[in-house]
Formats: sequence, C-alpha cells, structure tokens
Amino acid sequence: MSGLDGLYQELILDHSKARDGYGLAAEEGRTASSHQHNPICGDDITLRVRLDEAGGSIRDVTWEGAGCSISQASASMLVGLVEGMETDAATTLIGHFREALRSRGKILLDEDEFGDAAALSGVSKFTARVKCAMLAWVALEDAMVRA
Amino acid sequence: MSGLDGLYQELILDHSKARDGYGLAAEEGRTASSHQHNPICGDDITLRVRLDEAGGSIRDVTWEGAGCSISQASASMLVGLVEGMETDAATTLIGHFREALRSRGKILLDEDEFGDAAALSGVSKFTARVKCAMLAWVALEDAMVRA
Amino acid sequence: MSVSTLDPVALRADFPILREQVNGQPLVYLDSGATSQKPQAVIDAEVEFLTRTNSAVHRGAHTLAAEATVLFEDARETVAAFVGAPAEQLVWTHGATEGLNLVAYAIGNATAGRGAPASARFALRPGDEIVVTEIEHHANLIPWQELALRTGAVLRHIPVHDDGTLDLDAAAALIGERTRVVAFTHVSNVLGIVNPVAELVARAKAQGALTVLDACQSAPHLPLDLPALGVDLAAFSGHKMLGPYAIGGLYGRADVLEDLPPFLTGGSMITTVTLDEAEYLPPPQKFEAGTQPVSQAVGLAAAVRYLEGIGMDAVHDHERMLEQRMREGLRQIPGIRLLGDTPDGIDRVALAAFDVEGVHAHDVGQFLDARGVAVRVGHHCAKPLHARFGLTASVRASASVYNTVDDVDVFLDAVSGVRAFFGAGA
Amino acid sequence: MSVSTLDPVALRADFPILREQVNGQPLVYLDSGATSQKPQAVIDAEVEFLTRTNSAVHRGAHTLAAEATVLFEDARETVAAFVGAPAEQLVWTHGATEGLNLVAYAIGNATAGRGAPASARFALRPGDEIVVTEIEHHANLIPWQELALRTGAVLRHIPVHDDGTLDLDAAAALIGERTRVVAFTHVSNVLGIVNPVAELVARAKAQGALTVLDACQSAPHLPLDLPALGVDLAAFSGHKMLGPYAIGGLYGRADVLEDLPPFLTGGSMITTVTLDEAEYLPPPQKFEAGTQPVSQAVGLAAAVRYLEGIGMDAVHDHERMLEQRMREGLRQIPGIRLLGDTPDGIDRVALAAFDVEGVHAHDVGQFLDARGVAVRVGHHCAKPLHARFGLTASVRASASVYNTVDDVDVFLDAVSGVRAFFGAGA
Ligand SMILES: Cc1ncc(COP(=O)(O)O)c(C=O)c1O
Ligand SMILES: Cc1ncc(COP(=O)(O)O)c(C=O)c1O
Repeated sequence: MSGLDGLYQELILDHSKARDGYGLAAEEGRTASSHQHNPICGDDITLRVRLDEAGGSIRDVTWEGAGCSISQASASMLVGLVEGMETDAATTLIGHFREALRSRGKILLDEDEFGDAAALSGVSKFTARVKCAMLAWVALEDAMVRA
Repeated sequence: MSGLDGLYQELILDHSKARDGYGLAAEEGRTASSHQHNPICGDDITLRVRLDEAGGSIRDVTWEGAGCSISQASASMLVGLVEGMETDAATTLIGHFREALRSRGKILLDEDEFGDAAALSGVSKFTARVKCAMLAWVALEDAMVRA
Repeated sequence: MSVSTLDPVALRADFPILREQVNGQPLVYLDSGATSQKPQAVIDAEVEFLTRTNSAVHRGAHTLAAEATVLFEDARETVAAFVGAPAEQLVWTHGATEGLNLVAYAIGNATAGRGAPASARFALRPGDEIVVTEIEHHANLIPWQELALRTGAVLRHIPVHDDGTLDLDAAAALIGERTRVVAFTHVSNVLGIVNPVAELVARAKAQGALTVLDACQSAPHLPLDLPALGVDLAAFSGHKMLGPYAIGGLYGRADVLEDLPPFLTGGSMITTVTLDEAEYLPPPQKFEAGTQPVSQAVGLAAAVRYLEGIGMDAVHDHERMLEQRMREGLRQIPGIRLLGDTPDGIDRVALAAFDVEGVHAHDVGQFLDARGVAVRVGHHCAKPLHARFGLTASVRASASVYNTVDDVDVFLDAVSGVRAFFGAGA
Repeated sequence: MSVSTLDPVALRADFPILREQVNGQPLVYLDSGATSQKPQAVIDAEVEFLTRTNSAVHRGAHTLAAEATVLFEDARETVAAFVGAPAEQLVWTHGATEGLNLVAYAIGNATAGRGAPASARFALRPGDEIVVTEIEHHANLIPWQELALRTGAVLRHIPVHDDGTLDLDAAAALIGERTRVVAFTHVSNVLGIVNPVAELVARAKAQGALTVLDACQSAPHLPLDLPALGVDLAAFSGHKMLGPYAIGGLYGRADVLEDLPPFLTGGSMITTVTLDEAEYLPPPQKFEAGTQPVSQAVGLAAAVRYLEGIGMDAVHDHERMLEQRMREGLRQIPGIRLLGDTPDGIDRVALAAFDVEGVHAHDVGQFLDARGVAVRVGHHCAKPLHARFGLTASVRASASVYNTVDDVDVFLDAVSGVRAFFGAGA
C-alpha cells in the first residue's frame, strides 16, 4: 500500500487531528473571511485572515469546517506556514502550491518553501483529491483579495 | 442488378406511368376519402372510394397524389384489383398485403389473389420502401371505415 | 448462459475490465450503482454495428440505412419487452436524467398551451401540487423544483422513516385533490430499498394524478413489468444495466405519450413543417428529435439479452444474497452506521451506504481503493436524503451480476481496517 | 498521417466499413451529411476506455473514477481546442439537436424568471423577434418556433436567393431593434454553401442580439475557430465528424454560458440542493446534468485527433476538389437540377443535392443503391427549403475525408443511367 502511505503520511494524519488554527478568531482590524465548498464531496471551510494595519502582511489565519483528512490537514498546515508572511509572498506561495498539485505528480512541493505542507506532494497524483487539498488555500487567496 | 429488377418489375414501371384511377371521381352516393402522407419522403395520396348503395361492395376507387414509382404503381394496381369487390373481402385483402409486405421477403403475394399487384412482392425485402407500397392500401382501408 | 442460479465467477469472464488490477490489487468493482461494467457481448454488438451497418436510421432508402433502421427498431422491441412494454411505448432517451426532464418539460409545455388540445389535461395551475419524496436522486427532484418554480405549482415531499422506508401515512395525507403529479423512485440509490410502488400508484390514481417512476436502480436488478406496476411513465438508464452510456428508455402509457406535448424538437419527429409551425409524429418518434443514439440502442439491446440470458429472477436472488452478506458484515464492524438498514422481509437490491464514525467518507473510499475496492463516496446526488440523516457524505458499495461472495469479503475486510488506519475510535 | 494533402485511398484503410459490399458492389458511401463513418482509432478509443477505465466521472474517489475523469476532461480540452475554444467554454451535449434545444429552452427559462439575476438579459418579451433563415435544418428551426409560441416572441426568416445564397439585403432589413436572437447555419445540409457568418454576426451584434450558429455541417469539413467567428453560441454533433453517436458540443462565450440559466437539471450540476431549491455549478457543468456520455467523449476526442492528424486545411481542399467534380459532372447529365448551384468563388463543402426530372428521389436513391452508392433522399429535415424550391424531396450526395475521385465517378455514372431506367425523358 505504498500509494496510500504516499498520500496519508504521518504528518498529514497528525495535522488532520491537531487542526492548527481551528476556531475563528474575532473580527479585528483588517479582517476578511471566505467560505469555500466542494460540491462533489460536500466539504466546506470558512477561513478568516487578519492582516497587519498596513495590509501588507498576515497576522493570523483561523478556520472552521468539515471535510476529509486531506482538507483538514491542509488547512492546519497552511496556518503555521503563512503566519507573519507578506500577502504578496502568500499569493505567490498559493500559486506554486496550485501548480504543484495540478501537475499530476510531476512537481514536488519544496520542503524549504512549504514546511509541513510539503507532505501534501503525494496528493498531486490523486487527481480526485486535489480539490480537498486546495480548499483552504483557495479560501485564503479569496480572503486576502477581500481584506 | 437482380435486386433492382426484383423491385422494379416491368409491370411496376408500367403502372407507375399508367396510373389507373388517377383523378378523383365526383362525390356521389356512398363516398369517402382518405388523405395519407409519408413524412419520411413527403409522398402523399388522396384516395376516394365509392360504394354501392348498401355499402357492401366497392363501386370504384380513384386517387391523386405524388410519390415514387412504387407508391404510384401500387395505387394503380389497387384500383383494378378492388373494383366490384365486397368491402369485407377488400379489408381481408389489405390485411394479407400488409402481412406479406412486412414479412421482410418471407411471404410472397399470391398472383391469384393479387393480380398485377403480386409484382409488389419484391418490395417486402426493401424495408424502407414498404411504406411507399402501403400508402394507397392504408388510404383505402381508412376510407372504407369512414364510408 | 441459461442457468437458473447465477454463477458470477463464470460470468466475470465476460467482463474484460474485471481482469484489470488497481493499485496492484485485483479490481473489486462495487460502484455499479454509479455505472455498471459492460460485457464483451455489448461492446461487440456496438463495434459490429459500427463496422458493418452504420448509417443514419429512418432517413435513407439505401441498404445500410434500411438495415440500420431494422436493427434500431428491433433493439427498441427488445428493450421494451424487457420492461414488459410494446415497442411503441418505449421512447429512446440519453438516460434517466433526460427522461425525467422530458416529462417535466413536456408538462411545462402543456402548461404554456403547447401540444394538442388533449395536452391541456397536463397543464398545471398555480397551487397545483407535485409530490416527490425525500429520498429522490437529484434527477427526480430538481426538474420538479424547476417546473414548480416556472408554473407556480407547489412541490411537496413524502418523508422517510429512520429505517429508510417511506412514510406511507404521511404520503396518504399528502396526496390529495390538488396533487397532479407523483414522482418517486422504485429503488433509492442510497438506501437500496424497493419502494411500495403499488400503494403509491393507487393513492395517486385515486386523485387522478400522473405517476412518474424513476426505475434507474431497479431495471438492472429485478424483473420489471412497468405496465403491471401501473405507472404512467418510467425512466431508466442503459449504462447502469450493462449497456452503453448515452442511451436510456422512457416508458409511457399509450394515452399519456399520445397526449403529452413534445420536448426536444428538430428532425425526424415531424409530419409537416412550414417556416412558422410544425406538426408532430405519433409517439415514440414525437419525443425523438435529431439523430438517435443508434449504436448505443443496439448495444443496450445486447445488454438486455445478456441479462435475460441469466434470468432476472436469478439476478435478483444473487444480489439479495450479496446484499445480506454485505449488511450483516457491516453491522459487525464497530463504528459503522448503515443508511436504510431495514428489518428482514423488505425487498432490496445489492447496495449498502454507510457512515464510518470519525473517518470522512472520502478517506474511507481512498483506503478501500488502495485495496482494489472501488466504492463511491459523497452524497450520491441525494443531498436532501443525506441531510435527513445528518450527513453530508457516505460510502456506498453497490454490486451487480458479476460480483462474488469473495468481492464482498474483500470489501468487508478492508472496511474493518479503516478506523485503525485513520486512528479513529480505539 | 501528417500529410498536407490528403490521400483518401490510404485513409480508407482506417475505416473498416468501407471494405463492405452492398448489393454485390463495393460500398460508395456518399451519405456523410447524415452520419459519417468511424475510423478504427475512434472505435478502439471507446473499446479501450470501456475495457480498461470505465467508471463514473466527477463522482468517485477510486482509481478508475479518477482516471476516467482525467480522460473525460482531457477529451473536452481536445474537442474544445479543435473549435478554437478553451475547455471551460465547451459544454457536452448529445448532439446538435440537444445543443440548439438547450439554448432555446434556457432562454425560455430566463423568460420564466429562472436563473441568476443576470439571466434576465435573455428574457423575451412579447413582440421581441427571433430571426432564423429559410434554409435551416428543422433542428435550428422548430426549437425557435416553439420558443416563440411559448413566449409571444415573433419568428422571422431571412430568405434565400435562387442560387442558394442568403439574401443579405433582406437580412439587413430584418435584423433590427426588436431582434433578440439570430440563429443560422454555418453550412446548410442541403445547399453545401458556407454562409457569411461574419456579416450576419456583425448585423446581429449591432442590434445587441444573441447569435447562435449551427456548426453541424462545418465542423467536420473546415478549419473552425468559433471565438474568431464571434458567435455567442454554436452547436455541433460528433457522429457527423467521424465520432460516436450521442455526443456533441455546445460552444459558448464565457459570459453567455455564465448568465444563461440551466436547461436539463439533475445530478452533477449543482452546488447545494435542499428539498425546495438548488444552486448550480459554473459552466460547463451547469449544463451537464446526469451521467455524461463518457466513452463517447473519449471517442470524439479520438475523432478530432484523427482529423487534426490529416489537417483541416487538407480536408477542406480535398472536399472542395470532390465537390467541384461532383457538381460539374451533375451539370452535364440531362434532366438534373442542382439545389444551390452557386457560381465559382463561393466556399462550399462536398455536398450536392439535386432533383432528377421525371424520377422521384426515392427511386433515384434505390437505383444508386443497387450500384453500391449510398445517398440520401427526402427533404433532409429541411422541408421549408425544399418548398422554397418547389420540391418535396431531393437526392443528396455528401462526401467526407474517405471519399475518392473514383467514388464521385461511380456516383456520376450511376446517376447518368437513372432516367433511362425509369423511362423518364428521351
Ligand atoms: C445542418 C444541420 N443541423 C442540425 C442537424 C441535427 O444534428 P443531430 O441530428 O446530430 O442532432 C443536422 C443533422 O441532421 C444538420 O445537418
Ligand atoms: C435513482 C437514480 N435516479 C436517476 C439517476 C440518473 O441517471 P443518469 O445519470 O444515468 O441520467 C441515477 C443515477 O445516477 C439514480 O441512481
């Protein structure tokens, strides 16, 4: 079952339980939220981003929602990764993430750039699961635009 | 081209030109008409039957219309065949004709029963042409019901 | 092939895809509720048609066209007979979704004053009621929602008991004077329960309402006699019954098909056309605009002959046996909740949907897939039913003629490992 | 296979049916306007899919479902690119008839207040005008008649000149302020003339009218760039372009697809559904209710790759050559009247419809069939056009990539014997 282990790495199963950033923080300062929904499996997420006063960087990201372990782990991993990051850099990061996940296994996520989330590389080969992994990232992208 | 000659026997080509009974007779006594149309090829016929006073037998059959040589010949042949025939017998005859034509070549039209129209036996193998040959006969069947 | 009890191990040889491996494991295909696999005989019938006879039907006088027309109309007779109907009462569609939309739109057209004078009997007035059930597939729900929204009719829903059976007392109260249409499924694609068609039809008929049956999940699995069931209209899909994609049937009572206005319009369904108006052929052609799914009709006839070769009683017995083994096995696995777990004695098809406590359906499906077991996860196009059971998704295993006891056992063994893998429960 | 001029003799080997005999004669198939024959590559693509990957798309997480989804969406990209469009602007349909009905019904739904607020821009008011042409196939005529009759809109028709070209002066006068839709064919299936799309689109756009193109008879025969043509919507059928039955495409401008309400409703086209209401996915899924023609999409992609392998310019050149030989030959046979016999310089596809003086079209067809030549006879689903030329039926020969100069010559030789056989003329 190498395929399965490649998808569900320890780190993913751990994050899917830990769920960093779960529970929406209060709306405070420059805050924006995004609700995303995957009609195929019914997964959904509400993600909130709070920016610094100038709007140039991310104070924190919190979220709520239900979904499979990939979507939960992916949201949890995202939280640690983008805290304190410049919004421009976060947008670039999300672009790289999307590109790798849509590559059908051809592009791996770099550990230096993606930290724990690099464990999501394996999802890229499972085309039906790419949307699960993307859900939180799309929500952040959308929220930053509105913030 | 035995197939083609089997379909277009001399008798058929002759009848398609002679068109016995062409031109509708005046409505007189027990008269009824029927209009039939083949939507696939656009052929149509208006056929008029005049019965004797008791309504038990056919005085004459006349018709007008446009269509392929099979449909024209078939109408022409029908005219001579049923003149003077009892309506019941004509109904039976039409039933036999339909059965033979739908038999995909298995049932031949008997010359004693069908006269010149027996030459239409060959049509039965050409499923796309069965409706052409039937057009006048269906019109007569319908007209007799209304008469 | 004319066995009275079905030997799935022998049948499997007829299905080339079942020789495939998935993730290094032999394929255990338990997703026939979504789409069935096709026997070689069906594939061959289509290929034979395409390589020897292919041409447009009902339109040409040339030899191929005539031969193709004969094959196409013979196929109609074969498929109609399979559901107990004469050929002229079977309309070809591209599937159940199109068949159900056809009925809803035709009623909408009657409401807009289209069709023959007799079509007026189907016209809806604001306040008229359309009754469906809470367990419907979206294909037998949304077309009625849209029809109601377009016409001012009111949509009402027969509720479902906790065990998955329909609440017939509520149905009796719901179906009343204002009811004009009662649309319901023969077998739910989530619950697998065979619904009491006769009772619902009797109630609808007593009120003069039109009955529309979704026979998608029954046609592949049980002997079906639609005229005997008394429904006015019934839709099914070829691809779920060992046939090709993009072909299906809509059965209708003769007078209903006669009086309903057409739905799709175009070629091959008219008698005369001027620039401003058209007159329509009698049914079934009235409902068959445009080039028909010809090779697919021939393929579906081959599928039906294949099923008849086995015998639909044998098919049903075999699937009941699988279904019982599946449900009994699932009941013994901790943390499994079955949807529609009826007591014994209620007729069913071989389908079980369930929730695994603490593990998302998507993850369950992925875990099973790694063992070669193909099941479906999600809401199975029955969101309201899932909501009724407090879920957004479930896992569904659904079997067909080619599934064996071994398939069920591999599936059960895999399911029993799910919670440990994902660290759910103890 | 990447030749720049087409070698039909070599290509014929790819089409198994062309090895058949009809009435003891080699088959000369000149009925591609009705439906084309399929190369082995198309048949193989479908069989390969059905025997190795078959499963429901967009619905399962298991391996086969994921692979099938990838193949299905890749097919969309391939077919979309063939008509110059991005994948998300190509809606799968079951054929042009369904595609054109989709547009007419979606407009009807907008008129009934359905869809998003932006859908209101398509709503018709009584007195609004829909403009079609006198040369349309019933599939691009009757849906508009019915829409007009349901909504109170008025249907108007652009007339045709005696030589088969559209009367553009009349078009300029007809298309006005009240015009909301202009629907016309790219190439008539009776005349074979390529219509001036750009001019008609410009007139329609100047009035803010929606343009709908019937690309059925152009897609198989010429390089097509639908966005460049500027039409809002365009429909075509797979079975006419070497692909399977029961699959077709509807191209749409992004904003038009976005704002049109859905047509068929059911599974796989929704985001949320409650018992009373549904919300819809973005296009193209919004228009793709129910199980899609999956193997057929894969087959159509193979057909398109086959055509691209030849090159659509080479296809068009080859067919123009055949067309010229056909028309020149027919002109020399006494008693033949060509429909739409345009002067040189007007672009055409390889199709010629004609009347034989004194011999009914059915008889002509039968005579040709005996020589192995398959042509179509009748009104070709264009009754008003035939009426315009004072006919109820004609004979139509239509060629495709696999037809040779020899085919045309056998055909011409057979036609020249018709009148003598039936004793017409001298
Ligand atoms: C010009 C034209 N439009 C529309 C159609 C309808 O296509 P289909 O029958 O494949 O739906 C055809 C073919 O019959 C056609 O030739
Ligand atoms: C109960 C039921 N009804 C309707 C449908 C729709 O059938 P199709 O998608 O073949 O049109 C399905 C299958 O998806 C079903 O299971």
